[in-house]
Amino acid sequence: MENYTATEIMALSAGRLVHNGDILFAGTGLSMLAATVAKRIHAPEAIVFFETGGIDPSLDELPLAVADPRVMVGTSVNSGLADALSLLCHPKLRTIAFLGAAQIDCYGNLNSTLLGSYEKPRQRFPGSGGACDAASMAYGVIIFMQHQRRRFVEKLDYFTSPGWLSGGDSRSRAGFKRGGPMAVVTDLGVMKFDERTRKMYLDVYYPFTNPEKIMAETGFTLDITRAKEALPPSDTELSILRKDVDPQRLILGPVPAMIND
Amino acid sequence: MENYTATEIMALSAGRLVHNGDILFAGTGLSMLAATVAKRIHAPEAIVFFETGGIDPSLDELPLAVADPRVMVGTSVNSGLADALSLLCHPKLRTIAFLGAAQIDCYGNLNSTLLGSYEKPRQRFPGSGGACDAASMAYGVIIFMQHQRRRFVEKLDYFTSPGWLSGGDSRSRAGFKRGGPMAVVTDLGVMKFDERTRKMYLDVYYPFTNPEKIMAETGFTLDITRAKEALPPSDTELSILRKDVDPQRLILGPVPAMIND
Amino acid sequence: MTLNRMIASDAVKKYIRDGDQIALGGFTVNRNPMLIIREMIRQEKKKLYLVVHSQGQAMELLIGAGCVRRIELAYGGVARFAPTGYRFKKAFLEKKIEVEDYSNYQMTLRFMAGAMGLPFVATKAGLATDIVRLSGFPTEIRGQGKVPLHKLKIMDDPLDPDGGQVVVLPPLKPDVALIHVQYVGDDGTCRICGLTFADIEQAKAAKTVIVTCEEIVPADYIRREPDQNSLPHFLIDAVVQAPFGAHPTACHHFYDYDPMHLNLFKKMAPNDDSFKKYLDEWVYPFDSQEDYLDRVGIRDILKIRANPALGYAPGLERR
Amino acid sequence: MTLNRMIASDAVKKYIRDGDQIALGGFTVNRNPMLIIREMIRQEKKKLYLVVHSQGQAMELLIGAGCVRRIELAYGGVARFAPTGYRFKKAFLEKKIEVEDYSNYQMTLRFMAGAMGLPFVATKAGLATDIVRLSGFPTEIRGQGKVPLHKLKIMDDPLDPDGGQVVVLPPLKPDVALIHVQYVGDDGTCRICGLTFADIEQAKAAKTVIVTCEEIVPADYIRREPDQNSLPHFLIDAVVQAPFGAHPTACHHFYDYDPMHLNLFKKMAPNDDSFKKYLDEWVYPFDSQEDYLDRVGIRDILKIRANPALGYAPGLERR
Repeated sequence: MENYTATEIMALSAGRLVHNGDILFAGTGLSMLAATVAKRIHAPEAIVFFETGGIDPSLDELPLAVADPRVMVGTSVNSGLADALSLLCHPKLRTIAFLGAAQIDCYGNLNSTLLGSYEKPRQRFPGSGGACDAASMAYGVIIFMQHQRRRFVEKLDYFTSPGWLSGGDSRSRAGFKRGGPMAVVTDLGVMKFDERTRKMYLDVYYPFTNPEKIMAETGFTLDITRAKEALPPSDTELSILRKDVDPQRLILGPVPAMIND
Repeated sequence: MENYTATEIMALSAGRLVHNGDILFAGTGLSMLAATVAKRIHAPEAIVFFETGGIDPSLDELPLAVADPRVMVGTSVNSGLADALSLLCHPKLRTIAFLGAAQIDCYGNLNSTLLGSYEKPRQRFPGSGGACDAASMAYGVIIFMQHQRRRFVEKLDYFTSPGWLSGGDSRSRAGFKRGGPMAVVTDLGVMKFDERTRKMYLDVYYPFTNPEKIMAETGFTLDITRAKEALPPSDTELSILRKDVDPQRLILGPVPAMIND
Repeated sequence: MTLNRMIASDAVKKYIRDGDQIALGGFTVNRNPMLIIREMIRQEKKKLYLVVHSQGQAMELLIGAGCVRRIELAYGGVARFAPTGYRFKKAFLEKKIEVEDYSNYQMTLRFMAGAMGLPFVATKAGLATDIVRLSGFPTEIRGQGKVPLHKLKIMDDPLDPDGGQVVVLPPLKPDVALIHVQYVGDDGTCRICGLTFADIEQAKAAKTVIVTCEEIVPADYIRREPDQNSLPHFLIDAVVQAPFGAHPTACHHFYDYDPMHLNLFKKMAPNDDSFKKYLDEWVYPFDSQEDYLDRVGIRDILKIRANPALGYAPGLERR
Repeated sequence: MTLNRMIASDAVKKYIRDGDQIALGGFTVNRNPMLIIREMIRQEKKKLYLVVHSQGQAMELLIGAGCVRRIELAYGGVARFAPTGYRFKKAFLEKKIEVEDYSNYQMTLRFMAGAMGLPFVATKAGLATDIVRLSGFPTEIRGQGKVPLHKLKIMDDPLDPDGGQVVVLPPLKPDVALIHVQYVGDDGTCRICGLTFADIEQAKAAKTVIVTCEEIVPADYIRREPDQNSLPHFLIDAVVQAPFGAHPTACHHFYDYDPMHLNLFKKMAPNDDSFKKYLDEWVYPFDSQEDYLDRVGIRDILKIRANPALGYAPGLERR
C-alpha cells in the first residue's frame, strides 16, 4: 500500500515538469499545488500568475479561485485580464499553463464546454474561461485529467482548447506560432506527445497501477511501449506538499484511511 | 486703440465656443487659456484632459507642455496615451479638441507635418502628435491659426489632420462617424463652416480689423457675406484671463505698450 | 460635477430596461455587483442580454430568477462552490437561454475594443477550435439588436504574408455596465483596489455605467493619489453606496467571499424549488441593503471582514 | 529573482547594437531616458531605428549626435522649448534620416498590439489623410529587417457592413525599450508615478527592456501596494540606478523639467557647431551621472526639485 494519494502524486508529477524560471499560468486546485510545490523544491524562481491579473502573489494562503483576494497580495503587479492573458504569448517568457478539461483527445485537444451539441446538449461545463487562450498562446501546456474512458475520447463533443490539432505540423499550419501540450497528468500516470506525430503516449505509470489498466481507461489507442514506472514521491516531496503547501488539505482533500503518516 | 491683444481676444473667442459639460482635449498655449477661461466664466463643468493621460487636473499652474507634470496633479485619473486618446471618440462625451497647424484649407483640413514633399522637403514641423487623432475622433474641433495667406492655402503641402475633407458629406463617406471642425479662431476673426457645403466662411471679425483685410490674408476664396463684428472682450473676461488664468503671462506674452490696464 | 447619487431601486428603474445588453463586472467570487442584481430581480427585469467573461454569482442569480434570455460568455461558474453554475447549466440544458461561447481573452479584447472605439480586434487565440467554428446563437437573430452580425471571422493577416490566419472579433458596446468598486469620490471618480478584471474596459465600453461602492469619499481625498484611480467621474452615470454590496462575493480590502453563504447557495441552487426558496429568503424580502445584511448576520460579517494588512480574512474556514 | 543591476555603460554595451530598433519612453519634456541616451552617444551607437510617439529631448540628442538612421514617429519636438525639434528638423531636411509619420494614437495602438501579441490593430484615426496615403520610407527598404512590409493598409470593416473603411496597422516589437521610472524594487518590479504615457506598452512590446530609475527600494516595500506598480520584474532585463536620470526632462514627484538647461539647449541646438559644443560640454566628458550632475550644479537642482505635495517645482521660472 502506498503512503500517498493519487492527488498527491499528480501534484508532484506535474510539479516535476516545471523548470526554474518558468512563468506559470495557474488555475486553482491541482495546478496551485503543482506550482507551489515546484517553487518550494527545485524551481524557486518559477513565477505564478493568474488570468485575473495577479502577477506573482505571495500565496500565504491557497486561493480557491483565480479571483480569490489571496492572488492580489504580495504581488509584483495587480492588473486585470487584458494584461495577464496577453502575458501568455510574450515571446521572451517560457509560459507554462496548467489546464484541466472534461474531455481530451489523442492530440491533447480539450473540451471544457459541453457534451452533446448546441442543438442537443447533454451536459454543460463552464466553458473556456482562459483555457483556450492559454492553449493557443502559452509556450507549453500541462493538462490534468481524471483518467477515465469517457474523458479520453476518440472525438471531442466540443473542441474548446487547441492542442496538437490533428497531429504532425497541423498546429503551426493553423496559424499558431508556438505552444502545444507537453504532458497530461492523470490519477494513473503521465502521458506525453510524440515529437513527430504529436500523438499521446504513456510516459510513466504510477507504482499502484500498470500500463494495461491505463490503456483500458483510455478511449483511443494509447502507445504504452515507452512506459516506465514513475518514481514514487519522496519523503521530502510529501512533507513539503502536506506541511507547507496545503496544511489545511483544502485541495489535497481528506487523508485516506490507508495512509499512516 | 483696443485695450487687449490679439492673443487675448483669440483665447476669449475660443473660450466662448465652449459649452458647459464639454470634455476639452487641450494642448498648451492658447488652448489652455481658452479652456481655463471658459471654465472660470460660463462653463464651470467643462473638463480638460490631455493626450498624455492627465484627466481633469487642477491646473494650479499653467502647463507649458502636455507632458508637463502640472497636468498630473489633482486629476481624476492619471493614465496614459491609450486611455486618453481613446476618450476622444467616446460616444457619450461631447469631446472638443483645440488644434493648431501650419496650414489650413477651406474645408478645415490641416497640415502640421511638412512643406514641400517627402522627396523635396522645404520645411519640417513636428508632425501629427495627437492632432490627426483628435480631428478624426473628437465630437468637434476648434482650430487656432495665425491669419496669413501662406497658412490659409488652396492646397495643403501635406494633409495631416482631417477636417471636412472635400466638403459636403465627404467626411462621413470616408468612414468618419462624427466630428469635423466647428470654428477657426485667428488673430483677425472667427471662421465657421457652412452647414451644407462645409466650406469656411467668416463669422466674426475683431473690432480692429475688417472683412476685406481678412479676405486679403486668406489664400482661398472666403465668403465674407455673413460676417459681423465680434463683441470686444468684456472687462470681466479680460480680468479673469489676466489675473486668474495666466498671471505670469506665460502664454499671453508681454503686455504691449498700447495697453494701459 | 455633482455626484448622481441614487438608491439601488431608483438606479435600476431609471437605467435598466427589459432586453438591455448588460456587462457584469467582477469575476466568479469577486466584486460581483450583487446589490444591483438583487434589485433587478425584485423589479422583474426580463430578457436581459448578458455579456461577461467569467461570471459567477451575479449571473447565477439573474439566470435563476428568469431575467436572462441571452448570454455571450467565456465561463459560467462560481469557482469551487459551483465549477459550473447550477442555474446556468440548467437553463442552458433546458434551452431557456441562448448562449454564445468565447474565451476570456476574446471577451476582454472585445470589451477593450468597445472601450477604445476600435472597429474590431484580432487575435490568434481560438484558431481551429469550435469556438470559432460553431455558434450557439440561432442564425435568425444574427445582426438583430445588439447581436453582432458575425460572431467573428477568420481571415488571413492582411499585413504580414507569414502571419497566417487570425480571429477577428466585433467590439462590445453594452447598454449598461454594472460594477462594484471600493471607493467613489464625491465627484464621481472611481477607485478599484486589487485586480480590476475587465471592469474598466466594461465601464468604458458601455453607454450607461452604474457603480455601487463601499465608500463615498471626498473628491480631494481620492484626487490626492490619481495614479490609483480607475475611472474618471464623467463616465459614471449613477453611484449607489452599497456597504458589503458584493456579498457573498469578495471585495478586496473590505471583506472576503462568504463560504458559508456560497455553500448554502450551492445546496439550494440546483433544484428549482429550493432555488425559489433561496430567492424568497435572500432576495425578494429586502428593500434595503441594511435589511439584507441584517439577515446575513453580524456573525458572518465578522468572519469575512478583511484583515487590513492582507485585504482578505486569514484563516477563514473555506471548505 | 535577483536584480540585474548594472551601470549605464555596461547596459548599453551589452544590450544595444548598431541598427537596433529602439523605443524611447517618456514624452517631450517628461521622463526621457537621458542617462542612457548620453551613454549611447558616448559609445557612438550608429544607424539606430527609433520608434516613438511624441519624443523630444532624447531623440534630439541621438539624432544630433548622428546615431539615428530611421524613425517612425508621431511628433518630434520639445514642447515650447522647440516646437519642432531642431536636430530632427535639420536631419530631416538634409535627408540624413528616413522618417515615417504616424499619429500618436496609431503609434500607441501599435505598441499596444506588440505588447499584447495582437497580429494587427485597426482604427478610424487618420482615414483620408496623407498619413495613410504617403510613405516617408523609401520603397526598397519595405519588409527589410524591422521595417514593416506595409506602413498600414486601408480596408473595409470585415465584420460590420456599415462600418466603412478602417486603417489597419502593424504591431511594433522593438529590439530594445528604454524607460526611466521613479522606483524599482530590488526584485525588479517597476513603478511609474504620474502619467505612464505609452511606457508600459513599449516595455511589454520590446525584446529587451532597460530601465533607469530614481530609487531602488526593497521588494517588500514596492509589493505592499501592487496596484501602483507598472511592470512585473520578469520583463525587465537590466536596471540602472540613475538619480536625476531624466534631466533636463521632468520626473514626477522627483524633479521638474529644467527650463534653464532646455533654454540653453534651445540656443545651442540649431547650429551644427554650437550643437557639437553642447555635446562636448554636456555629453562626452562624463563617465558617471554624478559628474554630469556636478556640471548641472546644485543651484539648478535645487530649483527644479519637486515639492512633495505637488510633484513639481511651483513658481519655477519657466519662460
